[in-house]
Amino acid sequence: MRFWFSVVRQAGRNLRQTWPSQLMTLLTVSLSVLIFAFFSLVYTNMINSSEQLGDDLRLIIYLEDDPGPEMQEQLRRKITNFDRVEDIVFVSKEEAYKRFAEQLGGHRDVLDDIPKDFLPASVEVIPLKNLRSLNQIKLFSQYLSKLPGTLKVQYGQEWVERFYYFTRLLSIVVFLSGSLLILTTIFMVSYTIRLTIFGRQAELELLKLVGATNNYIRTPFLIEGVLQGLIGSSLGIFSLFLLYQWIKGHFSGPGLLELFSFTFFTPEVIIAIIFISIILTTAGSFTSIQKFLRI
Amino acid sequence: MRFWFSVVRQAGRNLRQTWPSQLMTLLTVSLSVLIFAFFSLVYTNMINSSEQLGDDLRLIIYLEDDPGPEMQEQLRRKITNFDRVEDIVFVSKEEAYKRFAEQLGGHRDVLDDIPKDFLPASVEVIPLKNLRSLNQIKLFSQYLSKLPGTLKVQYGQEWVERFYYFTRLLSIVVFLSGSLLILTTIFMVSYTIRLTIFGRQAELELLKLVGATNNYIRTPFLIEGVLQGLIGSSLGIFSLFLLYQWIKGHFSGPGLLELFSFTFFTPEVIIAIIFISIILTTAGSFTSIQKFLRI
Amino acid sequence: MTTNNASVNGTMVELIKVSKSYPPDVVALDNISLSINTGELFFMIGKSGAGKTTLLKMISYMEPPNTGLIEVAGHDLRRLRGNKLAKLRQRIGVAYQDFKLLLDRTVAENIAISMEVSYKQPSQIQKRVKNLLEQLQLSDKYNTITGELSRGEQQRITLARAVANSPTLLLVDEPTGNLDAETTGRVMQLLTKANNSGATVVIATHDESIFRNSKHRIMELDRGRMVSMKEATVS
Amino acid sequence: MTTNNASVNGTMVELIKVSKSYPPDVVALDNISLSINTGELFFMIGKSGAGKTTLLKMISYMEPPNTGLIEVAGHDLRRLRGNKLAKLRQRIGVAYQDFKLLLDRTVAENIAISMEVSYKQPSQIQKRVKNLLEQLQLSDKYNTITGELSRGEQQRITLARAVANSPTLLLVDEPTGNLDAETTGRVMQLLTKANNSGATVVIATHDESIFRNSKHRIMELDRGRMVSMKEATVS
Ligand SMILES: Nc1ncnc2c1ncn2[C@@H]1O[C@H](COP(=O)(O)OP(=O)(O)OP(=O)(O)O)[C@@H](O)[C@H]1O
Ligand SMILES: Nc1ncnc2c1ncn2[C@@H]1O[C@H](COP(=O)(O)OP(=O)(O)OP(=O)(O)O)[C@@H](O)[C@H]1O
Ligand SMILES: [Mg+2]
Ligand SMILES: [Mg+2]
Repeated sequence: MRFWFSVVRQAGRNLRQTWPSQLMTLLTVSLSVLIFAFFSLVYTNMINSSEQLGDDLRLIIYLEDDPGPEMQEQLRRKITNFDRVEDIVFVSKEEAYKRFAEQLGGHRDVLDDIPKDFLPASVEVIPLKNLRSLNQIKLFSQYLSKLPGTLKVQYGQEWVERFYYFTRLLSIVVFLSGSLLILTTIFMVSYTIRLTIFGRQAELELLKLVGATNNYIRTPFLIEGVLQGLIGSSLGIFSLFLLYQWIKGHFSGPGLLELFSFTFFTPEVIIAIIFISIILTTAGSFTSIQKFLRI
Repeated sequence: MRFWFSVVRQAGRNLRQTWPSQLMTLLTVSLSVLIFAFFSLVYTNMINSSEQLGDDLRLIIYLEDDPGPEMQEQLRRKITNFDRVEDIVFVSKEEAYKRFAEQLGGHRDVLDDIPKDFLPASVEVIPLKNLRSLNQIKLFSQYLSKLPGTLKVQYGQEWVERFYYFTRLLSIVVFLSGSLLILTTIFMVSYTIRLTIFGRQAELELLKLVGATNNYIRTPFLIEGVLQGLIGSSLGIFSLFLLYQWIKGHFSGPGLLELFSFTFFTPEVIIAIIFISIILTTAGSFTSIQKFLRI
Repeated sequence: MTTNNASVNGTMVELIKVSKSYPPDVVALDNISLSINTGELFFMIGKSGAGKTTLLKMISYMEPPNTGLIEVAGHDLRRLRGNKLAKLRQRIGVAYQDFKLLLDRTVAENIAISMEVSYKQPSQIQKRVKNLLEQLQLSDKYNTITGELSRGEQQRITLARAVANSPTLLLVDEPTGNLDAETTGRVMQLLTKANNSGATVVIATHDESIFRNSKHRIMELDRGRMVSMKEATVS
Repeated sequence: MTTNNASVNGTMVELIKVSKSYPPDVVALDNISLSINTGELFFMIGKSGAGKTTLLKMISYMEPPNTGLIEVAGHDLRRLRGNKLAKLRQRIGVAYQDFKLLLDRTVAENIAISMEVSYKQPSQIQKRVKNLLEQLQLSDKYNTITGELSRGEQQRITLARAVANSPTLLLVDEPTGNLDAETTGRVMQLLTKANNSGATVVIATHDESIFRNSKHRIMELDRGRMVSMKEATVS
């Protein structure tokens, strides 16, 4: 009881007396959390978005003839043997003709004289919607082209290929920036905490000398660490939320946001981020102070 | 002469005596330059890439009839009146038919009985290759659809639209990350410099008191600032170069890199980055020290 | 009364063959054996650099000796760790030669610190601090930032902090170096008062005026060696 | 010889109605007028907190006075700026009461600093430093980190730094507070030597042993006021 009374008073006094450097640490934590959360937000949203962009990705296998039900079953089995897929759609010659006629719209009458089976039948394979590598898609198409009765395999336009390269490059970029930033964050937070405690070396030494127990010395710093983690990360996330609102407000309207369903963190994730921040800052304070508590 | 001798010796001694915090500042500068340069590299490469991705973007205006040369001239003028464009291509009915036949490939014989003018003539407008907003493209297509003799305006697939949204989102992301990082960089560098100088407050005060001139006190710090900017930014850029090489080595092979022509900074840009770093660190040192030189 | 025949539980400080040297070749203390009785007032003198401060550092366990045994209040310092060491230190008051004041805190906070660590009541602390400042003629400096005081004023604050928690062992290093004769008198009064109320007091000094006519034991150090010991005179 | 009829170009320090107070209500100096002749050795005494250090701060222009005029070597300090002030300070050596040593540098570096700022030759600096350390019995501490010295040793280093650049005005604040009688004698020898070779020396002290039998002027301060001035006696 007396211990906690002393310790809380001590922590309060410390805050009052060293608020400039405390503020600096707080700012550092906020900024770090902001940057870090920003990147994970972008990353998760990007993965979602690229899934949506990849909707169109499908491998089209042109067949020599309309496959009978037995043949369809056989093809289906061979395809799923190679890889799990989202869906397999069979398009008969007649359906292909219908689609083409629809595409021509007002000019469909020009097709009147053409036999309805002039377009080949096909199988459309829609792969699973995750960021699979292009190599795999190429392999897949090579495999499919060797199936019996296959005329030709086509997988979307060049667009798909390009888009996949682009997504992959982006993943690398986000991953690397993420790593760099985590590095920076850890570096900055530990550095500021160390400096803050270093600036109070004299005080810590004196406390040891007048007979303060380790807990008496340590606890106010740990309280500070907890507060800094809590307030700093909350501030960081709050700023990010404002930023997010700003983006939403600024770029709303049809298109962008409905296409990409840009979402904020769920409450669970927010709590996790705050919790991890608290653990990190407290651990930082703890290890920094621990050095002074020997003898 | 004597001045420079003293000052260089002083700077050398400072470096020897305060190397841990000097190293800290150096690391901070390196990391900041690394992050910053990384982002500008990604950004410039991304813009290039999206230009290449956007190659396919073209507005197609289907016309009621093949335009005569006069009509072509008129259309051309009306289009360029609205906005500067990269190119305008007229596709006559006959050319449209030829393209279609080529697309059908082995099945072209089915077209034999069809009149060669069953496909409409069109004008293809290729916009300038900068990251124009979707709104503008929509406006453009609205405008074009009101031109005389226009059947319908079509601009690529949904792909194009999606791609543009994506690119735009990316620009925002990169811009925001950039801003955040510049903020962090400035904050970190100035903070470390301030702390470094703060830790030598006693020394600076004493120098003033024993009658050192302002230049005598200041110059070693400025030399340090220059060295830190020079070495720090060089280190940062060098690390980035290693990273770049790693990416190149790791993701080489056909496709990714040849598609995006991922390039490093030109020597001019590198020199500019180093130069700006030097100016920033030196200015940081200068302003920090200036506070101590009053009285 | 000599130290040697004092009963064991009457001994506050016991040093046996204590040596301390610093790299590369500074011998600060050389084979010192000494015992100080509970309730004694003990002077330690010697030229500058003789080892007085080092000896006080050994007793308060700021640094361990290279060799030798040190017992304070019956505890072997080498075996004391953590909270037990802290508890012992709460009962030792030290006035450091370099003050070790927190220059950005107020005078009251500096003095209070030694009482706070043993969880004294805030009201009690305040009363004690006021009382001490009065005895040292510094009543008007209660709320002053310690760094703004004159050197002699700081020296008195250091002493006040050492005395505040009514320690059983009081180590005082050069308490009057920055003080005039009159203020020196007041400081000595305070120390004598603490001694009279039972505290063992060890004073390291070179100020002849405070030990010249004293009836207490005076040990002289020279280059780390004990060169003389003037025994106490019965008044 | 009194100060009043000294010729103007024989005056090193001239204070006219100087007052200094600190917020909220500390009057450190109250209407002090004083002139110190070139080549004089001048004592300043007074109780702790009387204002001695503050007066020395005024003369070395560490802080400006609230009111009053201060001239040093014929320069009005209020008008001195930048390099001119620096040049003047190079000719003033100050031994601070709180030392102001760079504790993480070696002894030699600390002493050299006052010579380096006026671009003395490294060889000359080294010679001078060695010589001074010898006079103060600290030859073996040349390369020691200053923070590791005993308090009295640090005090002597402070004095050595003040004297090193052969200043024309030497301000010494409590130079013997941490020193024994013998070492005090050596320090006074050094100061007298500087004085004999032409330097004006101002010593603020409470150590009676160094001014009791002196034939020099002694000014006494009390709570910021000049309360007495013992004129110099012709030997
Ligand atoms: N941390 C240290 N590292 C190296 N040498 C040290 C250290 N502390 C003290 N010394 C040396 O040990 C010797 C004794 O130092 P100590 O401080 O005990 O002297 P002292 O008797 O207190 O002197 P003073 O009267 O000047 O305070 C001195 O020569 C000093 O330089
Ligand atoms: N920066 C400051 N802010 C507030 N008060 C100050 C400041 N400096 C000095 N004082 C006060 O002015 C008075 C005179 O201080 P000064 O340091 O001149 O005393 P002194 O004669 O040197 O004393 P000592 O012998 O103790 O060194 C003291 O009461 C001190 O508390
Ligand atoms: Mg000592
Ligand atoms: Mg003083």
